Amino acid sequence: MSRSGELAEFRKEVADFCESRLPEDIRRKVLLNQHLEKGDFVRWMRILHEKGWLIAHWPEEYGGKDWPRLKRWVFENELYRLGSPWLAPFGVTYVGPVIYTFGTEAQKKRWLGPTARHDIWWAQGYSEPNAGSDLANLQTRAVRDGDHYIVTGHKIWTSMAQWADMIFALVRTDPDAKPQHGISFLLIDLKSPGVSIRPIKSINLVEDLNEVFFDAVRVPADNLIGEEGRGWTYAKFLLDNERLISAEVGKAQRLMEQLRFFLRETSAGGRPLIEMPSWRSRIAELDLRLRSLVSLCNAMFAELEAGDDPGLSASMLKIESAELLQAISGAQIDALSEGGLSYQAEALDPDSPVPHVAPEGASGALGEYLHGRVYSIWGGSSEIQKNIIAKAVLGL
Amino acid sequence: MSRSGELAEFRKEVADFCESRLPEDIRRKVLLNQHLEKGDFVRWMRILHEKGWLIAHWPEEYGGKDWPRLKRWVFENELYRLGSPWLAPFGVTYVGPVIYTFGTEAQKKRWLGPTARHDIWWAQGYSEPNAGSDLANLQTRAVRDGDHYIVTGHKIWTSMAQWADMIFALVRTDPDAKPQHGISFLLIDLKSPGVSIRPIKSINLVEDLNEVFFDAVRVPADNLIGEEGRGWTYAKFLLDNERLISAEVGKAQRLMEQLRFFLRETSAGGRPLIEMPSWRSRIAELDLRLRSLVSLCNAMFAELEAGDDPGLSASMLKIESAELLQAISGAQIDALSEGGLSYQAEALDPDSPVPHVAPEGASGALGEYLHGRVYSIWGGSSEIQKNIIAKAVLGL
Amino acid sequence: MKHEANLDAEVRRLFAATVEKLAKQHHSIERCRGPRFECSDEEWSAFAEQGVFALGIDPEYGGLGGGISDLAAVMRQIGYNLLAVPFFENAVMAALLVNRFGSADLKESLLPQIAEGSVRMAVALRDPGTVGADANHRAQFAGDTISGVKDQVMDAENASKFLVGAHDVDGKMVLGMIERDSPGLSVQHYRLPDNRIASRLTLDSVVATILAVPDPGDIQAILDAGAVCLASETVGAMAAANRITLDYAKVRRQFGRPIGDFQVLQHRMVDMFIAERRSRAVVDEAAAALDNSLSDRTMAVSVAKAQADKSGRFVAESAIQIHGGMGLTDECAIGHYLKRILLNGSRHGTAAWHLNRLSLLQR
Amino acid sequence: MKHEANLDAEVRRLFAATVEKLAKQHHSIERCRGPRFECSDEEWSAFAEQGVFALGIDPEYGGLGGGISDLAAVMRQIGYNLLAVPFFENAVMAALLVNRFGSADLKESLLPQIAEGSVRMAVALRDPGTVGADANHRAQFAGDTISGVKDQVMDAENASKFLVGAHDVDGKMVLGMIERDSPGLSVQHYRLPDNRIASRLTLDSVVATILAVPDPGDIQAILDAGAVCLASETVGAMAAANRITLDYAKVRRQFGRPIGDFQVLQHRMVDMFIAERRSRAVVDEAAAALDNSLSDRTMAVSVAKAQADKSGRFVAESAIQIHGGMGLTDECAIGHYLKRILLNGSRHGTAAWHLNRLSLLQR
Repeated sequence: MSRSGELAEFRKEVADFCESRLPEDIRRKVLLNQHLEKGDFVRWMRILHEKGWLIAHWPEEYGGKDWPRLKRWVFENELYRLGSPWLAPFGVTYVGPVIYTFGTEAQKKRWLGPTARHDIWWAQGYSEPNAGSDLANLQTRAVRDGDHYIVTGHKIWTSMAQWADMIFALVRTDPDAKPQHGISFLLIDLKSPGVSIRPIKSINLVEDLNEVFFDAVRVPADNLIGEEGRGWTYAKFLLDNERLISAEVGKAQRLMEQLRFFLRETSAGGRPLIEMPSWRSRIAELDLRLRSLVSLCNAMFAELEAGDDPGLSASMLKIESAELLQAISGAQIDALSEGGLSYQAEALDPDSPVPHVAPEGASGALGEYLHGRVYSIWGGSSEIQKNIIAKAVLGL
Repeated sequence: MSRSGELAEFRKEVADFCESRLPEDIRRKVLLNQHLEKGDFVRWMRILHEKGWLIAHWPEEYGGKDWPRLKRWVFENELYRLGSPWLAPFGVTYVGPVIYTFGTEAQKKRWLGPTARHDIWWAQGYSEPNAGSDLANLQTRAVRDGDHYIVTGHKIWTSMAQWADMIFALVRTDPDAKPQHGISFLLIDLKSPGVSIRPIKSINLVEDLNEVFFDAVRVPADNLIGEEGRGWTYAKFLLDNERLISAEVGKAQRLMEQLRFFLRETSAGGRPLIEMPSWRSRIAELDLRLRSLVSLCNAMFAELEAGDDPGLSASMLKIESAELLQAISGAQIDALSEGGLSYQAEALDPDSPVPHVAPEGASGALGEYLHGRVYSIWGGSSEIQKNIIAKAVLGL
Repeated sequence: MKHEANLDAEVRRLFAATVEKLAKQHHSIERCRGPRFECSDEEWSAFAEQGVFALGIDPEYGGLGGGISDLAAVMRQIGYNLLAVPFFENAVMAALLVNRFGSADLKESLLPQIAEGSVRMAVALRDPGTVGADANHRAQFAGDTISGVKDQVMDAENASKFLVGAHDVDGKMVLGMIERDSPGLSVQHYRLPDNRIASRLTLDSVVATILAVPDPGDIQAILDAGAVCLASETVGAMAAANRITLDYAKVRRQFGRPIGDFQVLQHRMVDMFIAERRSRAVVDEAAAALDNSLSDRTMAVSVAKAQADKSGRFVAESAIQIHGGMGLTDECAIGHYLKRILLNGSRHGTAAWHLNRLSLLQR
Repeated sequence: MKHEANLDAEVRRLFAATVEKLAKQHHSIERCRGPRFECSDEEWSAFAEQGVFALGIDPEYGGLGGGISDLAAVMRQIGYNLLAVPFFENAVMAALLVNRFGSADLKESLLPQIAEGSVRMAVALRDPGTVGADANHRAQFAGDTISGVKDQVMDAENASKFLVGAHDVDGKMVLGMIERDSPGLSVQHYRLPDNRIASRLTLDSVVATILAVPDPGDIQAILDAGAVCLASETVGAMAAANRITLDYAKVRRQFGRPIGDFQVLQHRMVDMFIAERRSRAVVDEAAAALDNSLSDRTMAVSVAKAQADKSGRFVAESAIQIHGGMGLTDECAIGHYLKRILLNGSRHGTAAWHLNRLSLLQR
């Protein structure tokens, strides 16, 4: 069978599984852009793990199936298209591969199992108040003290830290080295004394981002991954993975379907918006961009399998996917505005609820639009990605 | 009468004059985007001069009517909307004001009359091969020799130099001064020995741009405007005027009308394009931009009358107007492409002409589109204009 | 409009300074953050005492005089400072409607109260599921009563009177004035995305004082004036977003220098600045066109609203991008400006609605 | 399509190298500058000798085999090097049409000639005033003759046979093959904006050999294959424009440094690079979809053509902007790339035509 045939068959298998096994309550929350609880994420990830898919992209020796990146990408995006929650990547896609690639045998033994089973919820401790896209400026210090490090500092924008058990953090172990050297990669138990977590209220009113403070936290030196001072290398390895999975075309497809639904359900002058000329051509433009992005992803992942440096493809896909996701959710807001933006209405008197005039799912659309501003910011803003490409691909 | 009422009445007066006095052969060439001869320009400008309008923006003492910038702008743009040729600005808008502002009495006496009557066709000698937007890098030298300067150097992108009698040029008189100092403003007779002009064939196949070479050309020192070394100041004064008149909304209005005409005359699947949904919304978007630009121009020119620095308004209007003109002529190409781009067809056998299938005027549209790439380049590219605004307005 | 330039230049200057000062005093991002972002009694009184609600009302009714341009100037301050004061509901919409459609008696009794701020009114013109830009009201007027549903009524919690759009049995448009405590009126309050409170009115044979509307076009003209005022508020919000972003870009450092040093961000900020100037120009021109009853005023209104809504969105989204992670927090002002811009965009006709009207007017 | 992957990988690699070398040899901006930019006999022979015209033709007819993907790869080289060789008319369109609709006899006699380059054909499918993307031909077939007008026929000056699209009296589509010197045929040549020569054919009862077209959808499929090949040519032109621009940005200095140092130009070039990659991806995928007869191939074709045309325009216009004044001269290569991209955009369906088809297929 041809490769695209195989992938089509696999896609179908994923869809069938999703159809039969994704819990309906979870799927509904996702499709309506509602807020998910920790339990929702974990429940679904454990179902996927049972099926052997959650860490199928890991090497066989660590319990995976050696899936190539393309297959993992197809897998995730097929799920997202159909209403699966985001597969929290912190453990299975970020730190897991760092551990099996750079960790000691003892570290692999200790961490990989619980990470694969999602018994540990990991958080990612990279950004700091003065080191966002510019990680070289990290200030969090880790000072060796016998067989421990004493960690002091302040991380910010830490996603889901409120649910996390462990954090993998970049810390400065050598203040005298050049900025990008002297950084190490450390696993820290968030229940350690001296750790405190403060939630940040987001523009969409959820509190999934956090500040994490370390006040002389003692961390066993065994929790250092790889060599001291090489944290930058491991972080870059991980960031490439982060940017690659950020090409969320599955989600874009889902939002596009939802946009069409909103346009069918919203009328102006007695006619559904989807029949309006301006909307028809806007939809066609968005559809063109979406289909082009899918093709670009297919091409990029094929090149990666041929051994290309993932960093550049990752930057390109991250830029493009952020722009598209924002364009689609911006179009949703425009569609719903025709109904008055009252869809986000929150009744003040629970005994007298406001009958919604907007289509189902509309109440989550604004949240998704506002949250979606983050796509072009996190993991290195689109501007940073373009700097990377200019330097590495164009030689400028 | 309110000011906008006065302007509306003036606009009508201009339109009536244009209707009755603009020679039909010239109007037709303009409306069809055909190439104009020197005689076409001069004939029309002399008619306008007779009417007292060509230099009405000059002070009364030099034969003008002291028109404020806004009125001059309304005047030109009303003309352009109705098919007037470009009013070659080199004499009446560029060098004329420099002469009456910075020149000696003798210079005013000598040059202003023939410039006003358009007896002299002026060219502008600013750009050089290595000094385009970056005039500080000028290499053309003028060395004082008794009561003459000896000029040696090479100017490029000199519009209509093939028709010009005189050139006003920036030349370096002091090679040791800082780059922006040491530059002077000199009037040079193009019939002087040592001057040679080489036309540059443009992307649209016309030869209106030129290189001008100066090989030890002797120029009377009386032709120096103002002080030696202050040419930069005079040039900036002039560039502000150049950028201001580049807000060619009249032309944009004319091209927009022509676009509507093409859309009515071109069919796809048996229906005029103008009825197609995608075209209707594209036209509305362009129309919005055009009307907004007109309002922005009105506001900017009003601020100028209140004494604001023209440089910044000029930069803003130049950026916006370039973008809009290019968007409209790009839309024309899209409209005509539906008819096959055969509109530019040039019959090889004059005895067997190709019957045109495209609407009238289509044959000039590609030329205008190609030529129109220049709007965002000449007189300082859009990028340079944004640098200027970032620095001067935003303080960055 | 009856309001052309009947405000003395010096009065105008002084008044603008007063409004600017007041607006600045009541600006508070903390209050924007909720849970209920409303205009308090003190705030209302402060504006009333300075005569702000008297703007636009004829001196013969105790007003200050002034036109749409003057009202739009106040709206700009409201947008710049993100206030909740219901100036739009009272000084703009209620005053214009009563002045245009009220009987001589009603004008004489009500306009002075609006002018001095002794009555607080709300306006219920919008039917559920519409963009609030046209005059096709579905509520029914029969006998002396109105029945129907009206949506997204602002400041309804505090208002004592409502102006409601309806049609009589002959399909003729009317305006009904109803009292807050009338039998048959039920009001459901809800929180908008920007924490302001809006309400849905359900009217079941509510007794109303009727203001006759001879021609639906007259209502349309006032909806248009409202559209320009909202666009002006958006221009104010844009100006604030630009100022805040520029200030941030000058102090926030990355890679060892202020982010404002990076050419790409500089050019983006220039685009934002031009977007603001462009919107200001079209809004000012539309207000002047209304004040001077120019023949192309409808087109000018649609240009203004479409341009301001689109530019506002571009400016606010760009401002967040330049702020980075910080821009995505509830603590940061930018998000609140974005939300106000979005809501203004959904009132009195969206950009799409106005673009469509523009293309119909063109034909 | 009958062409799926019947080309050995090693042959493909060698062939690509040959084509690349040939294309490079014949690249000349001087020739693009006119006055008549045509494929000379020597150029034709050079390509024929290397077997380039045999690509895509079944080995049983003397061809090399290969599919649309292989043809598209050659088109890419043609676009990159701006060649005038009528590969598209012969190896793509004529070969596909004859192979699909020709009788066994015709295939046996004609395909080997096309493969070895001993016949030079032109294709006349386009009616005046159409976008050349659909199969509704207005020329009429009656008796053994065709009457009508065909426009923008490329390389008609040099071709000895034409394939003409027409309908018979029952409204059934046919293809007619006519000879260059047939009575009743008049040909008017004209220069296109890029200095290539196209022609209008006027047929007055011209005797034709008829190739039956059982279903108009079959013609559409071949027009689609042509669209993908033209899109591929545009991708090649984009790649060249990007390379030339990047080289220029590294050497051209302003304000004391290479213009490629300016972040705004860097980001613009990144956008251009991504536009190229994106277009390459959709074109390759569309070619593969045709070769593998995938069910969504029509959609893939429209995505490819629309995306390549739009991106091509963006890339070429940006390339001129970065070149500054130099980019506006006839001497500079960029303008010639822009013109080729524009012309490709107007053939076999414009971006607008394909976007519209996309939205109809969606329903």
